[in-house]
Amino acid sequence: MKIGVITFPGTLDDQDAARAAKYAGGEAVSLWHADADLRGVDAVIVPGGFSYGDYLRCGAIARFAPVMGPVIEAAAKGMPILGICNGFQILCEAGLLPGALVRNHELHFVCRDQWLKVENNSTAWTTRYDKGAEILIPLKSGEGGYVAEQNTLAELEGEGRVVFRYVGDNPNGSLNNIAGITDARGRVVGLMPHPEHAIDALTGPSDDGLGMFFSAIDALVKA
Amino acid sequence: MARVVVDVMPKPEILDPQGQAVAKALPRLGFEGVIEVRQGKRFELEVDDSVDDETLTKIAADLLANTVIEDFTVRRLDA
Amino acid sequence: MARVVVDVMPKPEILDPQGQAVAKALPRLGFEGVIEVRQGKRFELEVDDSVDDETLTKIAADLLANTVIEDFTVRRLDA
Amino acid sequence: MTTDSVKHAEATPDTAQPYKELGLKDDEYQRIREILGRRPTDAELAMYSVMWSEHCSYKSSKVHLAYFGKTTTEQMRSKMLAGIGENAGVVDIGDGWAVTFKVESHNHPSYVEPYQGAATGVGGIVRDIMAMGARPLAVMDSLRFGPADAPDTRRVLPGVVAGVGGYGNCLGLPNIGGEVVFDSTYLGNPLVNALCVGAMRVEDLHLAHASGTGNKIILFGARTGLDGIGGVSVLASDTFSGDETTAGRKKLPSVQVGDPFTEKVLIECCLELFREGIVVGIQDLGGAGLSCATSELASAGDGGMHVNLDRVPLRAKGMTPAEILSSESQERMCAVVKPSDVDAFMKVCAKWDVTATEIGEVTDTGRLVITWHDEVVVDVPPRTVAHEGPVYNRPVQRPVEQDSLQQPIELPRPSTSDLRDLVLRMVGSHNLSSRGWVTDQYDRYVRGGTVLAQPSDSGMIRIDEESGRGVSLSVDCNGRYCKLDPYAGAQLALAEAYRNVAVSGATPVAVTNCLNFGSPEDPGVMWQFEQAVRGLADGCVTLGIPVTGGNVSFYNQTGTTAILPTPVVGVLGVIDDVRRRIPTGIGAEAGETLLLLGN
Ligand SMILES: Nc1ncnc2c1ncn2[C@@H]1O[C@H](COP(=O)(O)OP(=O)(O)O)[C@@H](O)[C@H]1O
Repeated sequence: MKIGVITFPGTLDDQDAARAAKYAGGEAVSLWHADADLRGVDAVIVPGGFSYGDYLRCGAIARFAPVMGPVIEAAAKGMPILGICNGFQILCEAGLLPGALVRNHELHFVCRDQWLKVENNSTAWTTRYDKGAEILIPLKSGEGGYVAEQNTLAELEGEGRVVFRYVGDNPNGSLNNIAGITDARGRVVGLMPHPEHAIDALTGPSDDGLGMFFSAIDALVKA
Repeated sequence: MARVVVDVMPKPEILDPQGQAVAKALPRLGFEGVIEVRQGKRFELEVDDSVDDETLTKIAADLLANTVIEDFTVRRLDA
Repeated sequence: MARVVVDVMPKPEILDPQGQAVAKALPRLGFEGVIEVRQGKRFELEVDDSVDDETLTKIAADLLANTVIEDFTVRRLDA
Repeated sequence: MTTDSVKHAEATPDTAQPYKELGLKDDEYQRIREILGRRPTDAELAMYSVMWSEHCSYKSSKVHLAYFGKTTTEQMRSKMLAGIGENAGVVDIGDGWAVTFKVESHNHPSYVEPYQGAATGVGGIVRDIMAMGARPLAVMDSLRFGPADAPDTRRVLPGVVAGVGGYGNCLGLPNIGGEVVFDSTYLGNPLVNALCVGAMRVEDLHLAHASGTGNKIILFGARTGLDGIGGVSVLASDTFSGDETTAGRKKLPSVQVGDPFTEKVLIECCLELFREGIVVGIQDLGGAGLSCATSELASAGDGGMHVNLDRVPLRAKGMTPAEILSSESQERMCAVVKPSDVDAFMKVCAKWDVTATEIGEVTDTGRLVITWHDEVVVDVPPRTVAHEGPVYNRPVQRPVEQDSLQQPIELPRPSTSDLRDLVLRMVGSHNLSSRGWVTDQYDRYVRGGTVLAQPSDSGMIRIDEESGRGVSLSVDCNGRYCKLDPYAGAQLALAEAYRNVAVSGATPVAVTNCLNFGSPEDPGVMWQFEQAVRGLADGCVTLGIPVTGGNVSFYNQTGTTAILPTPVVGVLGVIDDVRRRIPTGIGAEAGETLLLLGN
């Protein structure tokens, strides 16, 4: 299974996302922001970092990159797409996911090992988890507060589209403790914490993040 | 050539952690009487005469502001 | 009660990576003719009538702007 | 307006020059005149004054630093691929891997503008590592502030921490350790020392030199602006007094604003250039900007260099040659490239959207010649600028109060209740409290190779994903010990860093340092400095590992009160498989035996 990982100028966690895809048995394919081509991949990861420095707004400039055109088309056809941190912000800016991410409520960058509760285990990226399971994954972001208008929020909650919620102290002021959400079909998922940094207890707090990559490969094999 | 200002502010109903932080800090620094603070962005553009108002609005709406959470205004400084 | 706007902009000689990022992005998005962009901050304050101009300037200089690298202006919206 | 060209300087030998305002002493200015056989032009004066500054020339420390070289044996040198004199030291860690690391200070800028000062400090040390041909892999930061509850510390500390994090996080370099120390002597003079470590294949080592007549000099990265030219603006206003565009430049803040995004792209661009094998020599632009890069490249090369300043891409209008040469605009690099490779070079830069400009070439004249508007504004022997600056043997005098500092005092044996109080006070003290508020603002996970980071004794990263080979690093110093006895204090710093690395399971192999002291014009400070250097060097001999590089920061004082002598020592260790690391902490399993080693 070919999992594409996009590199924008300023992307940082692309190697890590590729490594995670490989650990789960996938083949990682790097995608370049300036190419309007997905090189035949079966799924796409938009990784973390500071695309274009994130000076204007996180993800605001990256969403216009040539590669995003085919990503948006592929999403419409149901391709599994995962946005991690800056990738989540880019997917929101691109309109693939609702809402937006704002500055952390304490105005600091926060890097910590974060417990998450899996609220929805039927998306393309979460079937390997039990519903209600708690997993430990690094969170590292300065603008991770999830916000959306009241009716959007109600819709997300009503349709069970909140995929992950922070357990314990809210680290960034996210509404309803939201750490990750999905689109209506459960194919596009975005989250602020970094599952690709939790694939080996040697270099992360756990290997709880691997489940997301295994889930995607399961989804592709089934398809 | 024209100078253009685009002001981008968080929508009233959207959480503004930066403005709130300023509002909270003020009394600590001995400044009383500030009831509310909101923090947004100000862009100053220098543009060719070829750039019309419609284009400016598009630039603001597409790029400078995220209209899900922000409002914007565009104005030319000298006509 | 009064509404006050404080505009904070990077000093002209100081590098403005934010403005540059926007300026570079515009042609890629098909917007031509924007020669320069500078990005700063806009604060909207709601203040008691007890807050005089001197205090406002002090708030801007001490807290809202970093005067080592930024300039600011203060103005009341409705007198 | 007239350009102060070499011709103009020859024709106007008696023009008074503001060399004092630029920090040059009478005899230093005289020496420049002797070297050139005429008065320097404004541009030359700007160049000499920055390059002969304490910061760039090491004029007060050189004679002492030589002791490192003298005491390093062949045995200690055996793993060293590059040492003192290069941008950063490089050691062979086996399996064909070379690791480079260095600490540098950014103390004064961080006091003026904490966020940008600290941010550009990180940016600068990362470019040093890049200039060796390595991929930067991790950073560390060693910080010292005044008392935690002092108002100015509340201004400085959050800004510095946000700046270190803001820049490092955005570059994608994990922060794997450092120090935070509070002491009243740092209140008006905080210390911000940043370390970067990088790795490369042994054969990819790049050294900074411009050789091969006809090779091109390419400036790439950010545009050059009016940043950090503080002192040199004296020249602008003198030459162009009354000129609109330059009026008021005297008041320019010598603050630089960092652009980590540009630097991140620059890193990737450089690494691709290295992979393509099209770089003959490379140098980062740090303090002293183009003055430093051009003179150092030329001085270390085998010929001369010609540079056309008109070609330098500028960010500000009306900049003078002196300003362009002294600008400290960040995120710039300078490379030497064969003419046949220039197209390929430009192509890589274009891919990364990095501005790159050919600004000159290597010549066989043995001179550094710089032109501006078709006139020669600089014509100097490059070594006199970069490597043969003044050297001082400053007076050294053990301070009289040193004896009283060392007076033994009788401490009464504490009672049990005193101990309880003491423990509570220690737990509550700012110097022993959790560093979480700081380290939570630093990304320690990015790149996926961090094996140990806070709160471990040392940071450890994996270099080779297949074999698991990695390195461990620690930076340490206790300024209070150094004040009591700088010789032993420096050794204690070394021993602490060495132990921190050793207990992680790695074998210590090399040392770097950042020597933060007060004014070298104070004989007591010079004594502290000399003692610390000797202590550190002698300690290294005992441990059998070499000092591969470092940095000196003088004039750290408020009024006449110097900071505690603070020789920050960094030790690098190698571990052949990071899976065998030893994490810090006890009590993973019940029934473990606790052993105390040593006496
Ligand atoms: N404390 C020190 N110990 C050992 N070497 C030092 C020390 N300070 C400076 N050096 C060496 O002197 C050389 C010049 O210093 P460097 O920091 O490169 O200058 P610059 O400040 O221009 O970058 C470097 O090779 C550096 O390793």
